[in-house]
Amino acid sequence: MQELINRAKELLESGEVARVLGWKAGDLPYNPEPAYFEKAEDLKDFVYNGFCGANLSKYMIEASKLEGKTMVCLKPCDTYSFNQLIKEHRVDRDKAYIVGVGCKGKLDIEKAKKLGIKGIESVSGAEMSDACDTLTFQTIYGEKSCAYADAMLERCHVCKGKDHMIYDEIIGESRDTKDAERFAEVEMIEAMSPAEKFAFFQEELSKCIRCNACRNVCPACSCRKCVFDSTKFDSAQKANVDSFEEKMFHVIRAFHVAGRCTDCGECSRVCPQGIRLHLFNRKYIKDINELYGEFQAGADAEARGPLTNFTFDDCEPSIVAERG
Amino acid sequence: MQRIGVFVCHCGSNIAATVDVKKVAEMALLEPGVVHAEDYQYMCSEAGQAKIQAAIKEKNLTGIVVCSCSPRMHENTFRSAAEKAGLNPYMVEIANIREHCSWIHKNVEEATEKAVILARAAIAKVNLNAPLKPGESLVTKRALVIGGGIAGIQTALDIADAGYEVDIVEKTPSIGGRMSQLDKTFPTLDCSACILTPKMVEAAAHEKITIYTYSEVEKVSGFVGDFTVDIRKKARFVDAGKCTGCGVCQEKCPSKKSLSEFNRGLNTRSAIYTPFAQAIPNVPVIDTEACIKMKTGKCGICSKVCQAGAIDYEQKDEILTQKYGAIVVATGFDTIKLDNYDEYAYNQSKDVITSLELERVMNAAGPTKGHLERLSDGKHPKEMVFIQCVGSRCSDGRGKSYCSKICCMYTAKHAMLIRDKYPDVNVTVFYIDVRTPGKNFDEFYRRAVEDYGVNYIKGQVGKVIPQPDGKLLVQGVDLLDNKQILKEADMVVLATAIEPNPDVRKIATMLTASIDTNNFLTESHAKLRPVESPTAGVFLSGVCQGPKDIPETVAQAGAAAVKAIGLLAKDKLMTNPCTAKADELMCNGCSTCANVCPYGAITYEEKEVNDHGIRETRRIAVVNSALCQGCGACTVTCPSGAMDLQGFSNRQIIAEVDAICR
Amino acid sequence: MYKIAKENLSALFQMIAGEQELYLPVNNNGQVNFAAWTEGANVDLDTLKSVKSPKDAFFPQSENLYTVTKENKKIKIEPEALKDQNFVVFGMKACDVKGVEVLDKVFLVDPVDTFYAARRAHGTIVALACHEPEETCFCKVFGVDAAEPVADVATWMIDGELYWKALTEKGEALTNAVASLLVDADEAKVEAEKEAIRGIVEKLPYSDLSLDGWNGDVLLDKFNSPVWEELYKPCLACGTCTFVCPTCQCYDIKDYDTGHGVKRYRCWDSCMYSDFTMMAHGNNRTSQMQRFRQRFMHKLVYFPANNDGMYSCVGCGRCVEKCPSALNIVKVIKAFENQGGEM
Amino acid sequence: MSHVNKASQIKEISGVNPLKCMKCGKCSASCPSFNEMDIKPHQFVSYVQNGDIESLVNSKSLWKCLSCFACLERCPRDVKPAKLIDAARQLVVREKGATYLSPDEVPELLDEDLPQQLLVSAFRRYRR
Amino acid sequence: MSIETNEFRPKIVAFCCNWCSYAGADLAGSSRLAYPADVKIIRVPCSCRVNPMFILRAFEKGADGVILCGCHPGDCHYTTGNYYARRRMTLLFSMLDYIGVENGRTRVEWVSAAEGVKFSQTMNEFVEKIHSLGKNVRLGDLRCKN
Repeated sequence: MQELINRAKELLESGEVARVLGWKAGDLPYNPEPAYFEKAEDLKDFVYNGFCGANLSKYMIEASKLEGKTMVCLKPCDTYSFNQLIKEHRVDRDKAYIVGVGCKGKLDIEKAKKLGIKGIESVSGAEMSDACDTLTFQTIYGEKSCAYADAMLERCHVCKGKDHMIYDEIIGESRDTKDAERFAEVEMIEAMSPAEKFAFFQEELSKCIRCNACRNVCPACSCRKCVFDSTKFDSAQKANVDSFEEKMFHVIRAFHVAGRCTDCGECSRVCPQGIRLHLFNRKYIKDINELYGEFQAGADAEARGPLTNFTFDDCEPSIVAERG
Repeated sequence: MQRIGVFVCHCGSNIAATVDVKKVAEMALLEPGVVHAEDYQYMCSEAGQAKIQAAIKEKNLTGIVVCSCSPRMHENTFRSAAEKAGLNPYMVEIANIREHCSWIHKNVEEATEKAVILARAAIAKVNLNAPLKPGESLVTKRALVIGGGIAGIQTALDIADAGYEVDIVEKTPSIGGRMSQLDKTFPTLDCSACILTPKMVEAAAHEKITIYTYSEVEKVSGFVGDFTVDIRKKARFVDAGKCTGCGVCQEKCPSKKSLSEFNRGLNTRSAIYTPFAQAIPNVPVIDTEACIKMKTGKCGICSKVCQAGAIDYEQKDEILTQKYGAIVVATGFDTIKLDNYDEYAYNQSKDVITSLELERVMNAAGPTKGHLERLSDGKHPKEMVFIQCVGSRCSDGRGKSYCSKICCMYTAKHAMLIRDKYPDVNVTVFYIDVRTPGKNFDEFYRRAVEDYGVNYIKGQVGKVIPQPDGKLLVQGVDLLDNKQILKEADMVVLATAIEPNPDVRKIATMLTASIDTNNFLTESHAKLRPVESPTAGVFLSGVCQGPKDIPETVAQAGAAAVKAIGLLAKDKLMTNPCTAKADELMCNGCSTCANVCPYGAITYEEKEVNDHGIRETRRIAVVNSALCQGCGACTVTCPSGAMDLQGFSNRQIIAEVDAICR
Repeated sequence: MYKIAKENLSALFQMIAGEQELYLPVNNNGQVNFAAWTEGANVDLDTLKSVKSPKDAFFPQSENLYTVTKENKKIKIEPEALKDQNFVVFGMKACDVKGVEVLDKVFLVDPVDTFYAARRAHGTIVALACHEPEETCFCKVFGVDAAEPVADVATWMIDGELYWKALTEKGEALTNAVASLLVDADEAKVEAEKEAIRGIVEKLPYSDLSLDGWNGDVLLDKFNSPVWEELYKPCLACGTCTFVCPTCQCYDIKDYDTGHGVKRYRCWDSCMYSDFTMMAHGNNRTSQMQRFRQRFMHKLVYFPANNDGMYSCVGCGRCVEKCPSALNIVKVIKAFENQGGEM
Repeated sequence: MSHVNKASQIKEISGVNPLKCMKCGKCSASCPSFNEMDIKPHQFVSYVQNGDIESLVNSKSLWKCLSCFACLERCPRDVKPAKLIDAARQLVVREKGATYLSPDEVPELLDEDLPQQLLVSAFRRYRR
Repeated sequence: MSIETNEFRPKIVAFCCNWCSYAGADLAGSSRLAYPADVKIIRVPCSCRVNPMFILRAFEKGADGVILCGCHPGDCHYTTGNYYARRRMTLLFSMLDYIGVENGRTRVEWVSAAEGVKFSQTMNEFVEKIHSLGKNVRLGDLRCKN
């Protein structure tokens, strides 16, 4: 982390960048927030640890409009999003100085809390310099600990890899965290009967409160005006109703980001109701891989997306019924 | 709020017999925005239109719905009627209660209920219609003819004679096409070259016609009145400006083993060649695959012998970009490959030939200098068998399902010519049907039978078996005598099915012109618009549209020319106003829409916007409404719905959906 | 003071639900939210905070107001029926109860919101003291005593027994209705529990949060502060904080066309949304900073100014837990604390 | 009545639509047993079309067809007369009570004149 | 033959492209090739104009089946529209299947202007399929159901 701060200082002081986009220590040990640092002395609050899960690439949409370059800290998975945003002309590559930061897996405090850890006063074991094997919590109810991996975000268990797809320089080490199959959950659902599938998603989606956190955090959902907020489509809908509306919202959202979603996992990270929203996106990724060839959105900034492309001998929609 | 009038047509009894039209009008009147509803015998009649116009004026209607036949039939009728009454023509919607309702349902109650719903959907849509104004685009006064056969030449001559510039693009080194390969033509038996060559010369000499031979259309963009076409002029390696056409190079060329395309591979030609003596232009090309100089770097004899210094081994392909107002496709045909017809032994015996090969054999400039002889041993044949319908009328997947149309007549011609020139040769024709509709056609066929003693046998040939002695054993059937026939023949001629030039698929794709399952270009209407492609500004000439003989081809070529002239005579065209349009406050500038636009109609601009007080410069999609054809691919790819299609907007379609599902 | 053994609670719920609707914390797919009790529901009284506050019970996220139907060309309006059945909300925490008090200030003053008023009139609140408050709690700052909720009935969960004390007439009525399941209890254990809870509250990291500087005539100072420009930046403009908040009361009114009538409904709105208070001419607040500022100015300045100093934050800490960008009202209060001198 | 039924049975068994025939005669032209037959291959089609199954069933042709399938291969209209003959044979077999021969019974029934190919084809066609 | 009121009358929306399938439907009409009146056609310029939202909207508002008809691949009037539609619909249908919607409720069929018979057959088959699936309960909005 110190190396990162030193480099940020250097860049700010040399005037090479006008600001640094990173994370600022929070008021609790586990809630750092995305923040801009414009002065070297502000960097005293800069943190980068296991709790810095936020994908900062979407913030670069706004930062691209500002005067001067922004040094942005991107984790390996964030760089996919950044590439995708370049492709869609939403960020300006020339306005970004990308520091690829190492990643040893990011944490989900809710998971720790689900393990019965509450009243947290401090946490150790989540710094980048740590081995990141065990987390130790000092709580008002005594010292608790858990394995680092047990508190890791779902997305880190199925990590796409720790290589940065785009960067100006890389600072910090990474550690492989993949220990599960990316499509295992999707396959499990695919194997269900229609009634089971329906019940599964009905239960999952009935929790939705339509807060739009998933949409607003999503780097692919970068529309100025979402179709669900727009009067232009007669589709605006604010109410959370447990019948069709939510399916419409989540199905269409998944469809709109199909072929563009990098599977960064932010939607699932931020959902206040813990809905496994990645199940939608990953279904599309799996379908696209199977039907139209392997495709990883954001692996580069040029490749044509699968939904703006076709081949003459693509499968027919009836394949859905045929493959059961 | 709109003031909508609903007009329900009886279409005589076509609609009224199954749909309670009064009820439809009555129910329509209850829909939001509807202030007037009436029904009438024939809405499309003068009187019906007058009723619509009167209602528009009296009730100040802002939109109308006509419940009638398909909009493909009378949408334009009702639009112009509305326009004459002062209503924007795009405020008219049609509810199709005939083709989609009265004609397919028997139960009156059911059909009426459906008609009411269809009317309701149209009313819901028209409530959201906005007046649209067609744009204008200028017409480039130049036509492109693709293909330099008789169809292309005739079309070009007719257009040029009307005073417009025409370019002919021909793939091979010379214009002339299939007709130049023919020996004589039916039903008059005049020499093909004698009637074609003057046309070729006329085209070449015409001041309004430019001919690009050995050239291909590479890329087409734009739209009716304003196409932009890239033409690839393949390198000839001979400077056409310098070449005198003396022919010495061809004589001296040491590489003479290439099969002659013009003679259907029956003999050979030199590496530097003109396809035939009367070629236009009379400028040879070098076949790079055969040229020793090209392959090894050594030789260069042609260059040495050319007194004009016209040989240029360094010549490169050139791309020429030209604008056109109209494009005529005249890509012609070829005979099908016979690989699927082993039973006729075409690939086994040199003496089984196609009719087109026979044309070359019979031609004085052909491989046998016009002598009828077996290609295997040069012997004069005594028995000749003609087999009809080889690959035509086949629905088994091996050949073509259609009748190739010309075979009956040319076979009669061949039979007659052979009997005339070589009375010692017996000619037998195995046929399924003899089809001779056409002026003097049946008489021609009867002459072959009656005057020339050609032996016509009703029945097909099952098998041709080459014999060790070089003869061909033909096993056929005489259905009238109910006898199987075994006949020894010296030559067998196959009336091979014709198919559209295989390149036409590529060209059709470039032109966005549709093509049928047999690769024939589709006409806009089988009866009423037979020479126009559904793609505006693209016309069809000759066999690319369907099998034809020469007189028919020439007639269609003229018709296509007239259609093209009609287009070129206009200075401006009205463009379809149902085009895509981006809402600049919602557009993300993400370029996704441009990726799917088949017309390149979407570009991006950095534009200053005022988004509810926020002023900023944004990258925004801009649709060129002259290029946009209104398919709507972009509207679906746009996640925010910033891109919408006028006339078929998101809200309009959703309103229809809602109205139907209500 | 009564008590009931934890294992008898399901009998208690069954008995209450036999008479009236019962809402209580239910674990559905790992998330605890207030929901109607049903046989076999996975009731969870151990989780401190439900994801959404229980304000839904009185102010549902969306509710129909009236239905418009068309008869030929005439329009018929049918108002939605008001709540006329009694119901019980069980297990609300002290902060959530205080949240209802905040909502009362909005909906029960003239003009009275009849939908809300009907629900309040028919609802009985059974509150549960917080056995183990967590680090995100700061109810104390807003004068809420986690140890002693002020509701129709207050309850404490101590060593496998639920202690029960009716505080109002409604509470008494409910107590009488379920008396057969309750046994008498002495208050000593409850007092000890209260002390223990208060002891924990003192130790919580936010316990020293101060609202100094938010009292008095600070409106313009706060409104014009440059602090907002920095504070709002991580905000994603989602509605999480407002939708989990027990006091956020803004709603939007919309129409839904069912195909056979238009339902006019209201649903929670969020000041974080770009179309918040959208009017025909456009929007008053054009930037996210302004919308962000609105939320906290409303909670900490505008609301108290109109309601005798009552803040419309109850310190439940849900926003602290749920904000995707780790923003929250505590950070806002602290930011002004730090910047106090520079203003 | 019964002949109509038989015709439709033959159509059903063979999967052949005789209306597709354009009477080109290529089947008869291809048939190696043409001269042995009283009803010629192209005539099978019209017999079925006209419903005259009785004549077909009683014809010599029925047992002269080698099932070489040349007509089936070469028919340009996918009518496949061999399938009609096949179907007619099945009809006869079925009427006889659908008793299939076991392979062991075949040798004693063999007829000197029976073309070898017919046997091979029949085995190919009727094995179970 | 009166319509029984308690009989299941499915609501079926058919989106037809203007150039091929709508004309195919016209041909079915002029050839008097019947199919059930439950099918209502919406004309769109091209199959690629059909937004998945239209299809979900139809289901939301009570449709029991939605079918999309366009030109055969390779024959699109706009050259490529149906290729995009094909991918979009494949993915949409796959998602609907994934969330437990019976996959016979949606269908894509390529119908040319000459295929009146196919249009009619397709609609007959589709209506039959919807009959076998019964009423759409999984995708409709509860508010639309009284």
